[in-house]
Amino acid sequence: MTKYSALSLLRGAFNGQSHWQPAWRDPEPKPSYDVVIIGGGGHGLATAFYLAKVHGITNVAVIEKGYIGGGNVGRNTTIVRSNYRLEPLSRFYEFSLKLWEGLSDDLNYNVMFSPRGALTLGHSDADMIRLAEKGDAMAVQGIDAELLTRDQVMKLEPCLDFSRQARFPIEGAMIQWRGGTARHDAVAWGFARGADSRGVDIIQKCEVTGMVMDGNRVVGVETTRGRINAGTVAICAAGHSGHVAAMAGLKLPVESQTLQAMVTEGVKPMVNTVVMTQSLHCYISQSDKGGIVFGGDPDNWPSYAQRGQPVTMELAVQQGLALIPALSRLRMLRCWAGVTDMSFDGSPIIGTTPVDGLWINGGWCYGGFKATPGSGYLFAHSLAHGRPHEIVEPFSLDRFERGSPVDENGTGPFPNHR
Amino acid sequence: MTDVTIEQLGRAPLHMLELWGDPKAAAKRIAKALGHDLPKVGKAQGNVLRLSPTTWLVEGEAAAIEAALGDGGALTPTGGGYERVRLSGPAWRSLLMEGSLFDAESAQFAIDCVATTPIDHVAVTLRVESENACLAYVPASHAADLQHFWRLSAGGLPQS
Amino acid sequence: MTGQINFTFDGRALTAKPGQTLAAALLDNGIKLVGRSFKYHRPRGILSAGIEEPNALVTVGSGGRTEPNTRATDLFVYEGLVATSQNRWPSLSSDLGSALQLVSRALPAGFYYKTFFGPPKLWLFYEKFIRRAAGLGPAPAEIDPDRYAQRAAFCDVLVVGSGPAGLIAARDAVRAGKKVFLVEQDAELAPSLLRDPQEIDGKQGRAWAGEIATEVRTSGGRVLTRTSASGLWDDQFVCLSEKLVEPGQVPVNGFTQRYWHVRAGEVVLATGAIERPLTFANNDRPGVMLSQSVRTYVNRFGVVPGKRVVVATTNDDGYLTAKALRQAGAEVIAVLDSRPAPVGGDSEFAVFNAAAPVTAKGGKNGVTGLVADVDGTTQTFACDLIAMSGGFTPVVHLHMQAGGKLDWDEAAQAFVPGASRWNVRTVGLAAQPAPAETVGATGAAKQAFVDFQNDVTVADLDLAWREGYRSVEHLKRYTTLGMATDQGKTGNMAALDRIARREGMTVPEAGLTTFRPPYTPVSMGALAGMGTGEHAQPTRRPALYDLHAAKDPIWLNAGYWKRPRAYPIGAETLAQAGLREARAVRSSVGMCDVSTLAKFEVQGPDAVQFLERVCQTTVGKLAVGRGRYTFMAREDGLVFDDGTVWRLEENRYLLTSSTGGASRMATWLSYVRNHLCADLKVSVVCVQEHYAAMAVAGPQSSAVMAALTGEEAPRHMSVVEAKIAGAPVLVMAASFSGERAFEVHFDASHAEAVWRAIEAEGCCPYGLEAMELLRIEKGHMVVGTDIDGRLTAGELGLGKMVSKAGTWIGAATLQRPDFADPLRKQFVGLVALDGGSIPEGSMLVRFIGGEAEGHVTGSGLRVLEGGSIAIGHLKGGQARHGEDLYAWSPTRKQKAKVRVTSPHFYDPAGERYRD
Amino acid sequence: MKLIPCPHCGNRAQAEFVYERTADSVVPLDAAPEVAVAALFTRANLRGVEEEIWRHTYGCGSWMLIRRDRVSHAIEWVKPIGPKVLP
Repeated sequence: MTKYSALSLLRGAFNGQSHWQPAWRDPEPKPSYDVVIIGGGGHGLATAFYLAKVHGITNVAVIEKGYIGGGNVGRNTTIVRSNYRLEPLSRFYEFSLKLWEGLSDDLNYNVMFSPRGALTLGHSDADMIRLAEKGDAMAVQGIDAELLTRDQVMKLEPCLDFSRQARFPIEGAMIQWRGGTARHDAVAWGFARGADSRGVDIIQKCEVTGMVMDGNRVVGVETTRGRINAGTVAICAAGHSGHVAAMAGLKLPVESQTLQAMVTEGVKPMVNTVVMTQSLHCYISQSDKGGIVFGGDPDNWPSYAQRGQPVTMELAVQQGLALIPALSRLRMLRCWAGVTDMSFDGSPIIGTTPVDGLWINGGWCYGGFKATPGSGYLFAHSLAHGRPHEIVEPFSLDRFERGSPVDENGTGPFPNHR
Repeated sequence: MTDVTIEQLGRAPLHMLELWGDPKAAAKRIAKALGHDLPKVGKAQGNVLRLSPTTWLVEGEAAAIEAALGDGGALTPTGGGYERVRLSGPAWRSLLMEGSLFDAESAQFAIDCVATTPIDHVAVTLRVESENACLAYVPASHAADLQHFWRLSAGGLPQS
Repeated sequence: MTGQINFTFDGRALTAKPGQTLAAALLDNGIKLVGRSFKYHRPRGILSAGIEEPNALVTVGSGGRTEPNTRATDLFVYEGLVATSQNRWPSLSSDLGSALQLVSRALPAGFYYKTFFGPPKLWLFYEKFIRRAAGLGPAPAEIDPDRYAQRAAFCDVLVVGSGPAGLIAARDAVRAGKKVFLVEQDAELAPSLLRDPQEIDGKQGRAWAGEIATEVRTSGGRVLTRTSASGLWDDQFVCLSEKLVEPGQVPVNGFTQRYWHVRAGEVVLATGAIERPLTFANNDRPGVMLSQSVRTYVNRFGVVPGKRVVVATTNDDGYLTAKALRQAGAEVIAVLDSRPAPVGGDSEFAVFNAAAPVTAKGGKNGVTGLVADVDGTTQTFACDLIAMSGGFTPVVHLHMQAGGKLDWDEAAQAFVPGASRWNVRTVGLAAQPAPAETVGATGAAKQAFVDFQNDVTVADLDLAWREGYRSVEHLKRYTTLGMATDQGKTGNMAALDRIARREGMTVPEAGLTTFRPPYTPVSMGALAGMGTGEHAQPTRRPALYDLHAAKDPIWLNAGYWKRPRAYPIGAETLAQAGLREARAVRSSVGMCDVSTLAKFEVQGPDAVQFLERVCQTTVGKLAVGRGRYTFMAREDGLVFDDGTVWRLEENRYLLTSSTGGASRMATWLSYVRNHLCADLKVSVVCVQEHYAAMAVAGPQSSAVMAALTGEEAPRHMSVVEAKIAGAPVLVMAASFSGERAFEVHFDASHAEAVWRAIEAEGCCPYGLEAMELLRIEKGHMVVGTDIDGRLTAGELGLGKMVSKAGTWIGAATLQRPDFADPLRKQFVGLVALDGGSIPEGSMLVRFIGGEAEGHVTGSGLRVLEGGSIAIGHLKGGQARHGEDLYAWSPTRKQKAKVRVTSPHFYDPAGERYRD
Repeated sequence: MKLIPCPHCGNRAQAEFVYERTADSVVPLDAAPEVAVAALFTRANLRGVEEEIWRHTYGCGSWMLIRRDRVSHAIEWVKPIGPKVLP
């Protein structure tokens, strides 16, 4: 693996950048692995990386039906934060956020984690109390959260509409300064390069078509490139978790829905932080290339189409313009959609399944991207030790039948009632 | 130039008629009292508008229906909840295309047709009164906003 | 067309001829340098004459009409147009950013992934500079003064593109009796006939086009110019963005654009094909242009962009351009044709076969020459314009958005539409592009551009491939190919061609990226439509809105509703007014608008059966004229709403629930009625807006009600019919404040009369602020904070009221084992021990620094005697009364020592409810 | 955005409708706990055809069963749900 550095780039200036090697190999699948990870997205690659790096488990294959990073890790709004109200969630996402802070160095791949602040606007006194509640819940655990007055928000983010006639007047905000954005593709590529260099086989264009069972134990997978035996099979296919789990006869508390995002043409710096709000369903940030990145609600109907509905997008733009009226004359350059696992309490599912040897990591709803390193680390830890890491215990698959949902919004089992 | 007039008529006595169980017998009695059948889905007749498979909106006097209803269903007063807004003039259909996804310009949306559809985020029930006018039943709380929207939009309709 | 149009570019006053685009006018004025590229700040001119333009981006307009990144080729000059070049400092001609070209060798594709390591703060520091250098136009800062209409339309056939193929499709459809929409992104119909005039059906082409347009219009269809079909979704749902005026121009009637939502029976795509550049060194220099575009400037806009021209082509189109240039008086130095043998007899030009451009010479003010490879030998031509044609890429974006497939057309070296989904078909050049060869990249790879706007070179593609980014999506994302504002319209095919040649693959094997909407960028304002500013979302006004407004209250946005929060007198603050109003309720009588409550009339012989499914309490035991508090569980057994239920008649009930949960409750009741109780004889009607409602509360409320109605006030939890000011009302004796109180419900048509009558009895109007104080002191819960969708009835302290029959929905799932855990959160009261106030939303901890065991859901004070109290959720709280904790808010740096108590602080025995 | 054929109103834009849940996740009244929990918390979530409950919420308000492909969005059929109705 050629080490990435400024010096090496400079060297390239004199050799036509000819010294760079492939970031990952393109191996043929071996007949058997200790761990087979289904899904070459952020979570699958991160799991493989940490299995190899932390636990020395390198006889691992990541099986990807298309190309790595082609799913939700490359289709999100790149927001990273740990500002959750419920303790199991903030604890988990904070663990992840800490990994983000050292990730570029860990991977020797600049994932451009940019902690420019995750700003949640409050539009009423009631909003401000809910934000304080969330902030207090975080701060009690030692997670950074700060309440901002209207004037402070005005200084920080002057592009917002501070007029009193605004439909969503700004009363203040809660900010998590350590939150921000990262370069989504780089996350997948960085983990892939890191895992590959430690011996993990990343097998692209290889679709899992079935599980090989021995009684109630999974012992391998059938793929479009033949059978691959496995000591442990780990599903990291959020968006398609249900589809993959069904191969082992499982039904999950998950529905796949389309979540859209969009980006405008690039302009010079305008939005400084990641802007979210307590009352609206839209989140806005500006990419390094200058595009204003927008996200909104999911389409609220099950779909595997990776194609969002125009009206959903228009609603998100309406809300965005209500917050930043000057966006009106910018143009939407591109919109895209991902298929998300909407779980039945809004929280992820990580842990064992009723099938021996089969583990699951899914149900990420909106929260998959920021979870990537934490999810990979803790899932790898769980796989390596044969039992769920304490931080992910609350996210076990059986919590629904036990009656212990982790319901951040208190909206109950139906994702589309959220 | 504006080819459509937006006129708030105010509230009127309205009742929601809902039939339950097997609705045929009650419908027959009501038809006798009204002098016509209860309108089919998507239609209005006289002062009765069909809103949904099981419900009708009765504008004005509902005593005759109440008397005929028996235990076949219920009448519930709802008139306090709606503003009635009349859109009239040659461009009323064109105006209804603004902020909407419903084909008000269709020839099939003819006199005495009824449809409920969202306009500028508000579900509005429309009844075609004539080729020159349409009556909108607007949830009262949204009425001011929606009329503001209609007035602005009326100034920017495309040439036909 | 006569007269001149005045405009400015970078402050320079210039004139244009009517009908000219900004690009045409700039060329006409001899201006070649128009912009700077994104990454290396290379000087750029005008490549094309259409929406595919990657280089000539300008900012137009001023103030709130400032529009950055506007393509000069897609902007028709209007009087007073102000255009400014972008991404340069201090000026277009001497741009300091162009120094980046010197170090470009150290900045290959994806260089940023390989450097800038260190802590995130450090990256944040680098990023500041990267961001300033990146971005294109300036960030707009002002509010857009103009409006954007959004409009639905329905048609039988939507034809996208008004070239000959589109016009023929439109004509045929009209003649078959169809309603047709014909849309054209240009300002003129059939713009290709302006470039290449021809006769069709024995008529002059333009006249022929005009006749068809008239036919479409007179048959009930529409013809829209300056309209781009940006996206195509399920069942032929097409979004069109129509420019009513040009970008930055002041509109006539306030509307600048119209965004159409069109539902078409069939979509005909006559979208044509976009000419491809050739890939050679310095192919991005000002003065290197697409061949067809050159012809457009010459024939349509009357502008000859060069005097000495080299035409480089892989197909027949270059010859048409050469002819047009010669006719316009330019000198055609050479025609370089990639094909080995002459095509069709003697040419009138100096044609070089098996020839391809290698390196353009010249700088920011235009090319001065071209080094070419002519059948293996190098030749140099002096010229000031290079017109190139690398073949044609059909515009298949909408076809692909519609889930279509692509086929490979070997003769045209292009993807053409294959099978399509829904009712979509493609006609004309988009389906059958002209034949062309491809020649691959020539010249220095580092200077041969495939994506002009994002500065992606052949060397970048090669590097990405070498590093393993081989899926075309990886290649795209790693190099940023095709991700600029032109969305790769000109460059993507050249990139695929490069990969295919390098690896000995076919282009289809190299792959294809996804086509995402929109086809051309769409104004955010158009997407938002009329929903901007204070109308960004609907505002719901309660029936009594005007009466409140007359008192100039402090308003509260509660969801869509506008509700009075307090009615301050003089200089009172919100808190002062709220406390005064609350004290009026405790000591005499107050009145409050509670019209927004959700209300449902439930009628029929099976009404009780229905209600006992929805409500967790019993309902059947209520006598006529009586009511009770009730609450509802979701299917997962957790409480999600509460309210009251009243038996008005034998088979007629009124159910109330929370304002915020109104639409959720309406849906839920309808669900239960239609899916679970379809056989019941029951009618459930939402009467939320029909009934306006006033709460009249306080020790004197009975007297007030008696005076108003002329009858004795009903006893607590009874309901009577009465009249106030002549209007029929329901008087329900119910209390949310802890005082003897009534809710008066009445037809909202009578809102004003009833309000005035009640007010005339001396009631003090109170708002939501006072209501909060009163209900917290009484320990009444509200939906959203206390009833937060996470607790069971038992945990909320309602266990005793739950119907033992267990017919209510949610009973079964509540038997899940973890709900038996005594350490789940429970509803409690909290009393401050140290005199301070209890911060709302704060965490309940045993010691400062300890872990949160609960939180404060609502905080207030004893209305009459003072002293802070609060309510909250606490782990195992019902067994912890008497325990001392801290309510700790680290974000507000506040804390209060509190004792856990019952939440019923005020009149726990309920004696004040009785007269 | 799809056209959905409401059994009562005919073709209307999808934006007028709200998806509720899959047909197999209706929890019958008085269901045993395991039945209720299974209905509420497990889904086939097929990458293919499923039967779903929708409501014409912003139109006539009626409920319907829609058999639909979740990849192509193609609707196979729509059936009304609820009490008996008059034509």
